[in-house]
Amino acid sequence: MDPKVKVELYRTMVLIRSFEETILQHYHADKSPAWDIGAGLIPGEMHLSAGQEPVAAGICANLTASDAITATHRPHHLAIAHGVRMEALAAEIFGRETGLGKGRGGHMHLFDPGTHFSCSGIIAEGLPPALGQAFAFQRRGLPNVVVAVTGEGAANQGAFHESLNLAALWKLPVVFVVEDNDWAISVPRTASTAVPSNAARAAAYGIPGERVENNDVEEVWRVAKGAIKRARSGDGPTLIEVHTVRLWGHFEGDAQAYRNDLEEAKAHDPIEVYAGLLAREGVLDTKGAAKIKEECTKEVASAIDFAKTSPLPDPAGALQYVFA
Amino acid sequence: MDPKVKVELYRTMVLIRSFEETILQHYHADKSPAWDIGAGLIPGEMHLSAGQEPVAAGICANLTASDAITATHRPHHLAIAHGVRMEALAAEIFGRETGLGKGRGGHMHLFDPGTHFSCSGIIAEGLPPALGQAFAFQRRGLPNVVVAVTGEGAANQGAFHESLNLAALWKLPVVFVVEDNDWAISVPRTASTAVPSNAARAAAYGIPGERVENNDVEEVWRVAKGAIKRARSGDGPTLIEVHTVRLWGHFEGDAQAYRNDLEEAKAHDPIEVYAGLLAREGVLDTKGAAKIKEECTKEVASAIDFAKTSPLPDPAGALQYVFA
Amino acid sequence: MALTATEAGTRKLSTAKAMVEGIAQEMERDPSIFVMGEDVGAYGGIFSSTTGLLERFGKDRVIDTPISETAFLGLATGAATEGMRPIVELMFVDFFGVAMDQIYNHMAKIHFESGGNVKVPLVLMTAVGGGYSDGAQHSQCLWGTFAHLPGMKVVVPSNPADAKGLMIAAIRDDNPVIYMFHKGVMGLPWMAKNPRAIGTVPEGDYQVPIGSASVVRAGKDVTIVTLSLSVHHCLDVAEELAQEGISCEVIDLRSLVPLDRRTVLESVGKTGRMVVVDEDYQSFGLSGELAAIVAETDPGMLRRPLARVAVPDVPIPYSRPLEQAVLPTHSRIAAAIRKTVA
Amino acid sequence: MALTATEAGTRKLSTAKAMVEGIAQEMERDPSIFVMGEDVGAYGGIFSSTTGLLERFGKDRVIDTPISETAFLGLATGAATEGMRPIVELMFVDFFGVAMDQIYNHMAKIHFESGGNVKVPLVLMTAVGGGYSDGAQHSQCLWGTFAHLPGMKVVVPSNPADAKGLMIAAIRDDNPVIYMFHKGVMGLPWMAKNPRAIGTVPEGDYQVPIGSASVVRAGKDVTIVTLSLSVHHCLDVAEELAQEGISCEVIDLRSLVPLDRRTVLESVGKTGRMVVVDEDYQSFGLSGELAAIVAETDPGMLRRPLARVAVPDVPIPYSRPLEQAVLPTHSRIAAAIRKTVA
Ligand SMILES: Cc1ncc(C[n+]2csc(CCOP(=O)(O)OP(=O)(O)O)c2C)c(N)n1
Ligand SMILES: Cc1ncc(C[n+]2csc(CCOP(=O)(O)OP(=O)(O)O)c2C)c(N)n1
Ligand SMILES: [Mg+2]
Ligand SMILES: [Mg+2]
Repeated sequence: MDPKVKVELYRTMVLIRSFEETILQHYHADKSPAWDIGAGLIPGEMHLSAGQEPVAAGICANLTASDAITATHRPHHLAIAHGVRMEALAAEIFGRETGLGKGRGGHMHLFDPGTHFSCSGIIAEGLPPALGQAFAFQRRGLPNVVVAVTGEGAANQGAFHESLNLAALWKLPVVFVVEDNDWAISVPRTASTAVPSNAARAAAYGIPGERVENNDVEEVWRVAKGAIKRARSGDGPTLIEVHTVRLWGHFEGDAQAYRNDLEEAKAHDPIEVYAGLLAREGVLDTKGAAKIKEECTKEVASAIDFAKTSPLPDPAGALQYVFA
Repeated sequence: MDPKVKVELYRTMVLIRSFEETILQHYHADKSPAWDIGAGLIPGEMHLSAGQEPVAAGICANLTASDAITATHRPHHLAIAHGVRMEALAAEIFGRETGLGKGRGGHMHLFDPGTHFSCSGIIAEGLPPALGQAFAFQRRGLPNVVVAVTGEGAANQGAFHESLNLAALWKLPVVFVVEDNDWAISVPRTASTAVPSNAARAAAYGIPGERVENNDVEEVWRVAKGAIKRARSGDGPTLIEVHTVRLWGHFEGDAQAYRNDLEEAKAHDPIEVYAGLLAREGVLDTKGAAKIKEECTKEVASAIDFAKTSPLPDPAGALQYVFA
Repeated sequence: MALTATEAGTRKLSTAKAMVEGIAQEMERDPSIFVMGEDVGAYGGIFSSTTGLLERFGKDRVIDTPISETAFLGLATGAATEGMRPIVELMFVDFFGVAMDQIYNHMAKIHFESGGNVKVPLVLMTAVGGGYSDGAQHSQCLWGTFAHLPGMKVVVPSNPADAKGLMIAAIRDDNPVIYMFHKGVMGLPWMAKNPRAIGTVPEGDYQVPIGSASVVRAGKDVTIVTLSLSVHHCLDVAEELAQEGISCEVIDLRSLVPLDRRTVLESVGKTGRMVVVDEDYQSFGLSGELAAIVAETDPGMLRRPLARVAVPDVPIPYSRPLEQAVLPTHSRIAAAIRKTVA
Repeated sequence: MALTATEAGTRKLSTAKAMVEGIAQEMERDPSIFVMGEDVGAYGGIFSSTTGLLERFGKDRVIDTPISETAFLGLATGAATEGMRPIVELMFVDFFGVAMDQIYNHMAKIHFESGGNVKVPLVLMTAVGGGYSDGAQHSQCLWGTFAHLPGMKVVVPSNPADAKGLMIAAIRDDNPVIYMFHKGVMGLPWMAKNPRAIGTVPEGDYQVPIGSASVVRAGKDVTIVTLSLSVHHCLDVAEELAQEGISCEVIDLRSLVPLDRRTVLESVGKTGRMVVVDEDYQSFGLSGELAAIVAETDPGMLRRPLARVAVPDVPIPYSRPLEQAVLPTHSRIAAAIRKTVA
């Protein structure tokens, strides 16, 4: 594998983590002493993706801005890796008029036509619109593909089944990706899913299914590359499950009392693991890693700064955009 | 296989066909000259099951009235085979106060608490309530099972997936049966389903999947027997697909212009096929078969007579039964 | 292939054929339009809403789907966000519940959530209504449900000319539009036909503006506000009551979202009496909204109590005498009007 | 395990704890009751509607589900038809669309379709409401949607004592009951708390009858009809306006189906003025139904135009200034009342 790609994968993961750490900090900064979810510069639910960076980095390295990606309620890592403008992303999270949705959407409802990025707060229900993007690409003879991401909890929702069947039937250029972080809020995978691997579910649609173990960013990259190529060449969808990890709470404020795997999870921070590997391989030394971290921190800081200094929407416009 | 069982399977199929032929006749009798779906003694949509008798006969021979069965918009064969009182069934179809639902339900909404029979006009949406019946049986330590039936078209609805996963996960005593009659109204199976056999979808839930070919009533009986035993012993659900045939239109009035397999279908009338087999095997001769036919015709005639002579509901009671 | 049949200037079509004609003309004009749904291809739509389109436009543009409403309604949304203009059919509105999240949390909200950056131009057409003993899961109107939830326009034609004009308007609208056609106005050969289900339809390309009601009969004693199949019942009753000297003004709303408040208020301002005839469930629906519009404008406008002729909050029963008892039939409408003008 | 905490006679509980107490007391009494939903077990319900139940009743009766609302809501229906009494949670009402067919075509209709032969005794509890920037898919009330469709009772408590009494009544009811609790009245430690989210709750077993509204403040100038969290805003506003000499009567509906028409009509008959405060979407909803009830009884009852303070038919925006602009806030309510009594 090209060392440049490796470094890029690493950089993307670090950029995501920098962003999420900064959001985390701002999110909690002004909610105390009586912690109030609706208070502060960033109110509302906040689902951060720390630990799941390998999925975003590995997949999106194979995409261009003409390809589409659909994410879930936990969308930042995919948005960043896919190249959604970080200023507009941050501004949306801060509820500003300069945000992706002019503050109307919020962090679970990010739409960027420029990069065909979208997400939805409803479990598995982002998949059907993703089919439509793929349909449009297919009917127009475009070589673009759609990556449609859900969690392992979502793979038990009806929309998952309907979407896979339809995509397989019509050979739509879609790659389905299941982020298996072992948990759906407090419900462990074993209490939600009758099979140990969602890759097995590909058999129900006659498409290839693959499972990537160990949150391995390079393996994600490799498997995604194959699946995206397959989709691009008109051979239809693939189902990929990645065993990843949720390092933080389901949403911020989640005390995770139900969880006994936290210590272990922390020990498997994929960014540290990958940094170690790249160092051992001689691809990236500590200095190089530090430089990347610094660059990312800067990029994030400037995006957050943009967001914080952008105006809040004027309440007089509250009724706008219901209809085109 | 016990010849008595064979004769019983045959008798059940003949009884169903007699019933359906009689309904067919009454349904069309008073809709002309300007055919009007809302006119006549039996108004509304009418989905008859001619050709699919082997499914009903083969499964229900393994059930008792303490077991539950859930059918679709095409429910008569299963109701009859499961032992729903034919008078009350016919009366409901004729919209009478003596019907299963006092005329409120109609032919797609048949509920018989005595035999735990139910059905629904919404594709695949009869399955989730079936899970609940199974759940109640399981939690109460009863040995009863639920058979949940859908069409092959329905197997692409989200409810199908959710129900199989949940039943497999909780080892509910359910047997899922897909009646593959090749058509969902005018849409052939190949245009709806990404895999050639729904039995393959069992893999997505880690449960056994079996497909019965050739509309073979004895094979249905055998496979259902195994699956029901498995469910009764607490080993969880099985998915069975039966390749059957729809001899008549999707509903009455359907001209079936879209269909090119009608001649072939007619040549495979399962009742004639089975009569031939039983004759060759020496289990049932022409005279025996004729006697069965006669008995069935009588039973049906008396049920229809009951229905036709029962009172229509009093319009004054139209607002009853919204709430208990 | 005769999608249209011209008869010396005053060409008459059934509502179904008028809808199809509108769709076909638009498909000719705009290659980004496609039609999708269950049995819209070879079958031509269970209620003939797509008859002949497959033969004319081929299977790339007239597409049968699996019974996966969530998947294919969502697909329509996604295709629309990429610039296509889908016309997607939900066979009976009663099935909305298997796909309501796609309809209501996605189709209807994406434009808003994106701050206007993503448009969702599509038509969701669906059959509504009862009266032919199809039971509780196949006979509902449910327009009140859709009108309550913001983000989609809701149109409900009652006759062939409006059906075509509203279809063209819906297709050209940059928003998701629910187009609800009553089976009883389609002019189907296999269902009791309302005589007005066949009517004169202009050949060319024209729009009936979404959000504009139509005063289908002028009168001075009482305002009947209605829509869809009930328009015809109301016109029949109005004709009958004219003999008794009661002058009814009948308003066909044609759209629920946007709702043409002005036409309603002007009429009620004039007659001082309002009867709402609505085949949807009575409570928390259309009749309430109309009452509120009057009450928030000027409660004194109504000189007699409001009368509502709707389905009295009961699932639609199968058996004919029961179903007829709960539907807004001629006799219930007439009785309500007589009482209101008494 | 302290599900309840007694404090010298006037024991106070949060709404969440009162709900849980009602459920727990009923579960003790009736072994056929079980609780099911996403995160109702170890987590105790995302909005604390089931806290402590797993520890007390074990995992056979307090059951976490996969994210398969259609499957598990339908399961509840089927279990109820076999004589069990499920309490099933839909985490946010906003998710109704993934399972509306189970709710509305099955849960709500089976009793009717069976001619009364099959009962479906269950409680579907669900969190509603916004005000904390959760966006368009997690902030809705949608009670109008459920009240429009026949076959289910709809209860909407606003305070701890009612929450417990309505929960017990809902559990004992032989019909499916939707129990809609606003996140803002639960008394959650992590959300802005309304002071009345904690209140005195009787220890024992009592019911608040479903279908009976409560006059939570008597007054003579204007009738404020409201429910859920808005009750508290209205009481605050009423208190403030009392200083200006405006006497408000505040009605907490508590149930939408059945709707307590009598209490509303008596009050409006007395005050001649009605302001409806409703956190659901404005059109085709509660405010309309209330207007219709008045108009069909006696339109002359209203001496001033109806005022509606509801969400103005727009998806709930994320950003705080926008969300606050569309919710029925103190200032909007006060302005509407002032205008109505002016
Ligand atoms: C239809 C629906 N049901 C429930 C929820 C509430 N919910 C939000 S996230 C979540 C868990 C999702 O788990 P998973 O799919 O594994 O994704 P993860 O959060 O682990 O990334 C749930 C239940 C929802 N948003 N939509
Ligand atoms: C959710 C839903 N979508 C569509 C329909 C309309 N519909 C009724 S029967 C049917 C075809 C069913 O096909 P299949 O499941 O194969 O059963 P079959 O009719 O062949 O017995 C359709 C599309 C429905 N009843 N429910
Ligand atoms: Mg997960
Ligand atoms: Mg079929």
